[in-house]
Amino acid sequence: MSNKKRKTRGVIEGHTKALATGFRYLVEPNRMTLDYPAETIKLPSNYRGFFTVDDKKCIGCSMCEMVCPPEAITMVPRVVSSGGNTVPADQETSTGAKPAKKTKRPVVNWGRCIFCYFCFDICPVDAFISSPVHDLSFYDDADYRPTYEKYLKLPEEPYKDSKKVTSKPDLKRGIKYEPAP
Amino acid sequence: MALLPLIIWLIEDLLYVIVFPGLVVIMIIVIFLIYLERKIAAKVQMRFGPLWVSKKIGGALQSIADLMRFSFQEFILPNGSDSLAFLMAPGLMFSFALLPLIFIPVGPYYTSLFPSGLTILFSIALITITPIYAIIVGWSSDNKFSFIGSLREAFLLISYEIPLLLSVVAMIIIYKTLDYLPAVAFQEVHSLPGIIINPIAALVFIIVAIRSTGRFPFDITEADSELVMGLFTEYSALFFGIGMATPYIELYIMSLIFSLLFLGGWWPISSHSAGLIGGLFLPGVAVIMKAFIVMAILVFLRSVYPRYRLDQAVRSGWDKIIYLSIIAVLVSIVEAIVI
Amino acid sequence: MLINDPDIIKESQVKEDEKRGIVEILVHDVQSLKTVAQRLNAIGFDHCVSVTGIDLKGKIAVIWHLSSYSKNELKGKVIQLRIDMELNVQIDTAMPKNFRAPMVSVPSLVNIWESALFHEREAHEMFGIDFQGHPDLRPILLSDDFYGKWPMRKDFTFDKSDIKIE
Amino acid sequence: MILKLNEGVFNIEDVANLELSGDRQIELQIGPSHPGSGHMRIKVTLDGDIITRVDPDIGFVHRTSEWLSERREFIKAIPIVERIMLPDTVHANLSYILALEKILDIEPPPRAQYLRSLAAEINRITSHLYGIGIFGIFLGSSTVYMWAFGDREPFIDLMEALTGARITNSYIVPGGVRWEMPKGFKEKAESTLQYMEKRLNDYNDIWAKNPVVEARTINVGVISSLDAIKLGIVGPNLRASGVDFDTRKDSPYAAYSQLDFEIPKMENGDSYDRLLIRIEEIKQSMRIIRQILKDIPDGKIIADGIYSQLNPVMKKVYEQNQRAMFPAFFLNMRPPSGESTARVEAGRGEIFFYLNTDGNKYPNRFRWVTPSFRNLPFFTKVAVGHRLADLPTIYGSIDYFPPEADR
Repeated sequence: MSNKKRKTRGVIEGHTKALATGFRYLVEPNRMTLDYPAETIKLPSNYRGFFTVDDKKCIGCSMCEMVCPPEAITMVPRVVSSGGNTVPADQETSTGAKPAKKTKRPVVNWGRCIFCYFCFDICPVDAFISSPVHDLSFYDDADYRPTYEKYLKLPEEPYKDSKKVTSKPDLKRGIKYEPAP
Repeated sequence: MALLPLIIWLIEDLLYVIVFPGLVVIMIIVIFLIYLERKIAAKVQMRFGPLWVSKKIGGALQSIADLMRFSFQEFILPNGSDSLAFLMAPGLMFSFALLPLIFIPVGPYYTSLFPSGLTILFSIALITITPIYAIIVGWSSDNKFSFIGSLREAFLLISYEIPLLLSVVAMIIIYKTLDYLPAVAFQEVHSLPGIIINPIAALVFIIVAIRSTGRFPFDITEADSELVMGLFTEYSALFFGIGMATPYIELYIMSLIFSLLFLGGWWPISSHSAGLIGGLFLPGVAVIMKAFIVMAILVFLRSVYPRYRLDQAVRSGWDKIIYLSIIAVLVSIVEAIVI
Repeated sequence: MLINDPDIIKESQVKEDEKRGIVEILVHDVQSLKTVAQRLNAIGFDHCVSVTGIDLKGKIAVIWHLSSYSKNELKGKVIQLRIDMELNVQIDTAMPKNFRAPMVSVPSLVNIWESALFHEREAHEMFGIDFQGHPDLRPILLSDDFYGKWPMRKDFTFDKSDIKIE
Repeated sequence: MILKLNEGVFNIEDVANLELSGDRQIELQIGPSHPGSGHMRIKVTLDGDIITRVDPDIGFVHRTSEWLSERREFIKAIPIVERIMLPDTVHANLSYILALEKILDIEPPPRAQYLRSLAAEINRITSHLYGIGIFGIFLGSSTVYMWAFGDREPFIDLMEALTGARITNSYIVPGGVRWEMPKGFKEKAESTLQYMEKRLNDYNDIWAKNPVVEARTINVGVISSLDAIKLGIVGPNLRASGVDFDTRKDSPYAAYSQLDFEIPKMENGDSYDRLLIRIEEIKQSMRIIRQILKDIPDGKIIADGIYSQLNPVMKKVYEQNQRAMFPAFFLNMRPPSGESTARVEAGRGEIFFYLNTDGNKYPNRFRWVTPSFRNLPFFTKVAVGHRLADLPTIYGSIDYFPPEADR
């Protein structure tokens, strides 16, 4: 057992400094908490939140399905809306809609997705569209697996009427939240 | 009509015991103190603290919401527990924690109630009973963590009893009385609070107060990283709430005694003022304000200190605090002779 | 060459691949494993980084990864002490049915590297390597009902009905 | 028998003489649901207040990361290893990619190396702050817990700006990194570092030099350098015992061979030293981050071999958004058969990776050892002979993280 003497503060100095530091924080304005959900952060544009796919760009190559680590992406037959009617891809021609070249599209099971964005990076045509929406939950289990049409629409941001703030590094509080421009 | 004064006397004294500074005030103070403790800690820790219950007034109703929750929670009686002791102990602990209050005057009006002349002795004696019920709480739970917690309580109880008594004895030697009223009058006559007359005794008393109410850094019986919830591991519902409130009541009573013995009692209000307002209410407000400031300082320690180990606390009790308290007594003797 | 001790070279086959960070000492014979290990310890490989197995279909390769804290010239190196073992331990018929996958038996090196204690426990439950002389071969990461199934082997299958997908 | 009551620490020899049977002994099951255990069970046998035996029962959060990774494509192992070490994701990611790159024979360009070191050092700071916070709450100091977790936030914000995710970054891929440093990152990082420097003084006052903390930690959980070597302790815990070993210096990876930094070392090997060394390492990490921000070379963030495989759309994305996409090669990777090892100094210690491939789509053997698993002997060897209240001290001081140990 080592018993080397080391430099420690005296008991009185130690207690005084500890109490003084505590007291300083008690009187100083220093709060770093975000008053979520009354305030929400405007996230950087590269934030990895909920995402969707650009229907026009996608070529249906299934690379995203193959690379998806949690196997959240499944390829479904494409459904297009023509004249207000939603029809599966194989019925497109019969209803007079323009036939699509490729008939498969990715749909994400949000219950499994881990937001690694591997699908974004493997996509040969860069067809995925990101969004910073992240604080979302679903009402029941089926909602985690949207249909393709539902999936195409990006989920709406919750807490729309909350105050939007941006986080900035601050020398006093670490993070300071300022109203977003 | 000899009945009317009797009725007035009854009402006034019931008021005294039940409302002021009795149960009602204690309730309000404990509820507000818990809120204050959480808010102080939150401020030091750079966060909000309780907020979303009654957001407009800064979450001040949080403690009441907690009380409601405890009241309506399901109570669980563990299988192996000694059920009688398990059910009785928290209540007894709570009521014995309240008992010293009847011997603590918060104004000169008090003379008419208990002219015993031994109030300091009684109140200190009653304070030392509460931990025994705490030990029963831990023992009856049939849980190893509670059991260890009650053993720790017993160790600490023994090692801090003597310093508590000695620090009070030090003040008794100076005031030459066993009653609070002459003690306060003494401080008023000499216009010196006890904390200046004998600061060592005040220091010892405050350390013992921290210890016996389980404030940090002596939060040893409830050390949650070792003993889950300490004594109250098996408790739930209102019994748990009572158990949690007891240390705060103890803290309130210790702070009252501290402000009477060391902070000049109801100074600056004269001891000669009489009547319900002048003799009870205004002095009471002064005492309770002082006690509240003491309590606020003691709960602030939570945000500065971690906790000591059991053996360190026991050792410092027998090693340092007891010598400090003996020194305090010696200082008092010297002062008493000189003055 | 990192390993040039004649005793070790005699008992084993040394392969070095600087770029991939591999120095492999493939011991030919179980009998000489302890001698080689003791020589390595004497050279300065003072602690065990990992113990693992590789399923070679019918054979199990047992690998001890070793490194050094105390010798400056060895500090950045990891060597692997490897021995390929046939599945050789006969099954105790007294054991329940699902406990019957054959094991391999190698001497435990805990006496030489105390740091191998938990790693050998893990390799035992994952691969069914019976470390002779290990003081405590209870399962460590897996629950008791997995004991004897040696899940890290290639032929391990689990009952899919136990697992709820989606 | 009479135990020495001087320092609160007892010799192991004294404890060995205690009778280990009979009514004197009481067994405590600390965990798996206990405020002071984490996701594990610690079976503690007590004699009075003295611990006579500790049996850590781990595996409650074993997530079969090796098994899963051996049945998946190589690229899909990145999220798996990350999720094992949540406070330390970049290091887990980096160690796996280093092992994989050695087999694939890819060398990332210098800028990517620097970015890897940058992410790793930011991550080291968050990991140490996490450890300090947990140690704080184990000793009962809720302030340090809140402070440390609050101060992780600016650094996690930095990671968010760099990678788009707070914790599970998946930032490092074979051949480089996925995103370029965003605009304004340097200024943001610099003010965060200045804030942290200021805060470390307050940590000193309220935590490291607090007399109560000193009383609780000094000479508690002492492990000598010889014992630390024998038991194979890793990371800051090893260096607190006075053993001079850090993978960043002794077998450099990423950009560490070009960076100037020191490895803090302590002498006594007790809990207090393990507490101090983490604060010192935060200081060194901040020094490294400053250097990286100053010296970072220009160039590609992904190896030429990977870049040339990108299709024209991906190349355009790379030029416009500075985002390195994946060539199809990542998905269909069939590395040549062989084996490789990699070591990375994570926040809690050294991660060791052993990868064995046989030319197939999936790894043949995917073995990794996390630092917490190698710090397990602290429970069985060091905690014995201390008081029950010292168990959280030792647990907190070694920064043990059960999900990481269980893999």
